[in-house]
Amino acid sequence: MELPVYLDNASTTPLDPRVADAMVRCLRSRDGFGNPSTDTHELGRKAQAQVEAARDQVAALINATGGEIIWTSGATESDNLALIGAASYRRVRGRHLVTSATEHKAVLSTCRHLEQQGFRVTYLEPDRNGLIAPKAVKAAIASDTILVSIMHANNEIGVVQDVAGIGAVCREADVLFHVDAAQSAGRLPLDVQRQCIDLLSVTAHKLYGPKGIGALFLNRQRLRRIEPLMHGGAQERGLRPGTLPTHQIVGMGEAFELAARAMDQDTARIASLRDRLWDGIRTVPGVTLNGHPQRRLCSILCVSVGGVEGESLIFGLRDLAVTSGAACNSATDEPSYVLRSLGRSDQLAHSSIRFSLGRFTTSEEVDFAAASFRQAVDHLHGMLPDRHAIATG
Amino acid sequence: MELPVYLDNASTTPLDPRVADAMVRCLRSRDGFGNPSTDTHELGRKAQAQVEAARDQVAALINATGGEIIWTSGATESDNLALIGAASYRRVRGRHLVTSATEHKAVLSTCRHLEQQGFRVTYLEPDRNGLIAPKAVKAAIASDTILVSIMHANNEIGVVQDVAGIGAVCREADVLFHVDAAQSAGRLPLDVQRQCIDLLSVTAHKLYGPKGIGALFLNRQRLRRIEPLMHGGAQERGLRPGTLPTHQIVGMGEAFELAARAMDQDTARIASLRDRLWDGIRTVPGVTLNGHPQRRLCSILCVSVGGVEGESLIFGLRDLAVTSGAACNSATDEPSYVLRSLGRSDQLAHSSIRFSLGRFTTSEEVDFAAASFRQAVDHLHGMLPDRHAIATG
Amino acid sequence: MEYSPEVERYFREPVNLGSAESLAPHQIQGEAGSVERGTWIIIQARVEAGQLEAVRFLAYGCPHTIAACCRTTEKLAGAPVGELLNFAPDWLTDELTIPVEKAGKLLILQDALRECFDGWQTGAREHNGNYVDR
Amino acid sequence: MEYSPEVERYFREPVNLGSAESLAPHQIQGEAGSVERGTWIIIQARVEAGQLEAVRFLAYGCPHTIAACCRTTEKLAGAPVGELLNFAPDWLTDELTIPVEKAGKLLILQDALRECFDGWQTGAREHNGNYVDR
Ligand SMILES: Cc1ncc(COP(=O)(O)O)c(C=O)c1O
Ligand SMILES: Cc1ncc(COP(=O)(O)O)c(C=O)c1O
Repeated sequence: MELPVYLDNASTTPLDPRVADAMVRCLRSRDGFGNPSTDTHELGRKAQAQVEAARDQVAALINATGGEIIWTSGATESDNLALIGAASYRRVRGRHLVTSATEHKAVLSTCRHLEQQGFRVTYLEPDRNGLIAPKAVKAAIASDTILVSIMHANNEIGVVQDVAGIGAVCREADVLFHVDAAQSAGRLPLDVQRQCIDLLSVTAHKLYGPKGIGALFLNRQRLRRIEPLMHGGAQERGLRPGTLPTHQIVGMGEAFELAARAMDQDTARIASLRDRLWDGIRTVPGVTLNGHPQRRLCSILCVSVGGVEGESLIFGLRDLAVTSGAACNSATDEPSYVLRSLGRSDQLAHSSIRFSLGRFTTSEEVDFAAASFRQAVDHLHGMLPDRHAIATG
Repeated sequence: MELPVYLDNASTTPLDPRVADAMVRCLRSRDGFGNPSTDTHELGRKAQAQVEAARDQVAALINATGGEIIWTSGATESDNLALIGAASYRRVRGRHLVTSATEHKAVLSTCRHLEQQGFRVTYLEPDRNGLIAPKAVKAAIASDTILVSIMHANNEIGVVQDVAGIGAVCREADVLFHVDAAQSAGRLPLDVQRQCIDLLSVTAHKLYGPKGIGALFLNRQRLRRIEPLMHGGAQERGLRPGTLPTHQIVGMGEAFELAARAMDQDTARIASLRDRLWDGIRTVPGVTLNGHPQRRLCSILCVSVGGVEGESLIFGLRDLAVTSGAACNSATDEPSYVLRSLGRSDQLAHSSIRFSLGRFTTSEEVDFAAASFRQAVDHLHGMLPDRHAIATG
Repeated sequence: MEYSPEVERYFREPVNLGSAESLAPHQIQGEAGSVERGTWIIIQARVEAGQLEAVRFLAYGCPHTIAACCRTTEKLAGAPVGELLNFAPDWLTDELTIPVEKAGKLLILQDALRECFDGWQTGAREHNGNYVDR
Repeated sequence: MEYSPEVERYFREPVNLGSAESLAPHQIQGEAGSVERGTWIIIQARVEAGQLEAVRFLAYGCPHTIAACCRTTEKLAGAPVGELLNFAPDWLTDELTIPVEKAGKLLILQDALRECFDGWQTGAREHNGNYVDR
């Protein structure tokens, strides 16, 4: 077991060696380096063929077609392109958007930007388990609503939204529906048809693929086009200019195909490790689980601890690579807005630890993590001026 | 010698094997996969250290500091971020931009977009050799001009602009100066200080690095900030959100460092191959050189051929991987706007061939290319209804 | 752009390539298009007893145009001169796999063939029976 | 966040860790901060003959705060009780390499030390000489 134990898969995953192999093949071979947008020579066409094959691999995981996939640099860009692109394109129809207060910053900050551009945004507050009810979405839709953006699985607490339910509400109201599936793709079944999704953001590096490549699914039947974020060459049908990074795309395709094949097995194994971890720490004084106890991703376990200062907690967990509420917005030292919107106190938001497990996590690592956690919390509780603070924290 | 002979380095370059090695090391090692924006655990910090080292490598090539480098997904994004970001940020000061008619589409299309946003853009026409005189820039600068964007070396014809001269004009007028150096970085000396450059766009895949990673240099002394194109996490000081792709950045850093070391030797060798190629084809009936005969990049040789249809010419050159005017905008079948703005006829623009040489081009390949070219042109001239068309074409 | 093996073969080894003098005397000629239009075709034929004895072409054009000229001149050889008017772009499109965006170029070929026929008719009128026997 | 080896050592093995009862009797105590404020410190001391015979702390706080409590209590042990007022954040900042953004937390420690001294003074007045001999 190598230290630190990596339990930060929700931040980014290790590259699957099979993905690395596919990328390295592409990086090292003469057939890989041509410009995939060049169709006047063989080397361009060979690269293009790889790009198109990967498009189908990504599309397959979400029940879309290759022609509906736009390559981007990651989920941040996909989120921006979806929201700014669709809102700008549809602005004549209306200027209202609906989202939730627990979205990723790539959605929230983009919404703030759109507000400055004259759009109105409703930020739905989740219940204390982190859930947004489809009927809350329905109630928020106004006559000038053009887009709803709700994430599938939350990156901090792993809570899974009722995407199909919300999709049905949006479709009925004829409002576009964007889903940030950066965390859920490959971990939960996704079906853009059945779930009535019009735009969907994914990224490779959360699914054992490379960083710096993502995709936006665009339902061509429902939305002819969107405004591009960037301007330049004619790549991606004019929606996303710039030379396509073949090796990155090949890596993402491979990662998504592997995920499709392994999903059932992977998620069962990872969920059982997550439960084992929870069993190992749930009795620690002051520990509470964040987010809905059942409707959650297999891979994320987010807890808060009463009577423990966040920075000291994460420092005490130096042998674990985890994310903490204390470090979430380390620049501002502001505790997680996600936990705050579940009604957690600042202290509990600050002392939260997100364990996120992955394909390469072992039970030995999980046991080590539980022991480290117990020890770190005990150590800090031992210094506490008043033990009552553990419960009231 | 493998066919097709690759003479399309201005479109994209093969990956240098040393760059591939650096990337593969990063892709396969445990020290490479952490999220470089995570500083709460060692694996994040190790990735971060690699990112910062690469920042310095890129900065060194242009005489900047690491803190002035913003990672992007390529030169297209850099160009967009520079123009939209600076123009939006400075819009209170003025709404006029100056650029040239022979810029890359990433600049031109972005300027068109800015025009729709209420900016005014002057598109300077080059002389018939493709040059923009600094005094033409000076004359175009108005009291409300906020930004001048002129590329360093043109991607089609290789003409090199007097960047220092234009920089001096801009600095004197207190106007921001953006340079698209996608083609020139590593092929021509660049010094953002001496050349008075405020913003500079580069990309790795034109310099034997990976596709999908680029950078924008932002002169922090002259411009405190710019508006971001995308919204999300706090990466890149809030100017460019999204998880940083460590392996890509490592590849770009390595490519730029190698280029810095090899520049003099590489450019001399490549220039002599280019001259050898020109000597091999200049006597072919109807051949003319596009762009200034001296002020040109070592690596690009762009010619037009009278009395030859462009698509047939490129088809006749199937054993060469080159770019042709006929394929430039293959979607629209419109001949190159760059050659058109040098005053070339549609026919000559359409029958242009860009040979672009690189670090891995051999003299054997160059000789083969010259022979192929001669043969292809002869073949087509032999079918021509009237030989006079060769000269008048 | 995709090119079928037939197009590639004709491009590489064009058949019935002519020259301004190749078929004289007894030659008729039709010309259409121009360099500016991107396609420029000359069709030449020698007519004997109302038959196209030999058909040649010269062309400035894309590979599909060149292949179309080859195949058309092949097919016309030995046919009655009236066949110059029966040019069927669809047949060529199928036979050579020519993409739809090239349809305009085939129309130029059609014009050249028609002009060729017109030239024959004019010639036939002028010289009365010199080339014709219908 | 960067932590110096000193901070790391004190965090791992805190010295002078106290408890509500540890120094009774002859105990003075100062408290400052709160969980809500992110830092909460209790300083306890036993004073004999005007000397700080033993100094202990309890803390809810970041690693720098914990290390600062350790180092400060170490330094105060054996010192005249008046030293409680001579707390010098700069010295700690240097000695432990505490980043500037943590300055606010050191002020809470300073407050706790000051309250401790005040407690002694009050106690000294009330009990007149029970703990003091100045
Ligand atoms: C839910 C969610 N959306 C968007 C992103 C942004 O992804 P990327 O880093 O690929 O831009 C992340 C991860 O950082 C995420 O968890
Ligand atoms: C001059 C110039 N600018 C910008 C670009 C765009 O670069 P990228 O493909 O990295 O976005 C290119 C190349 O395509 C170029 O040659």
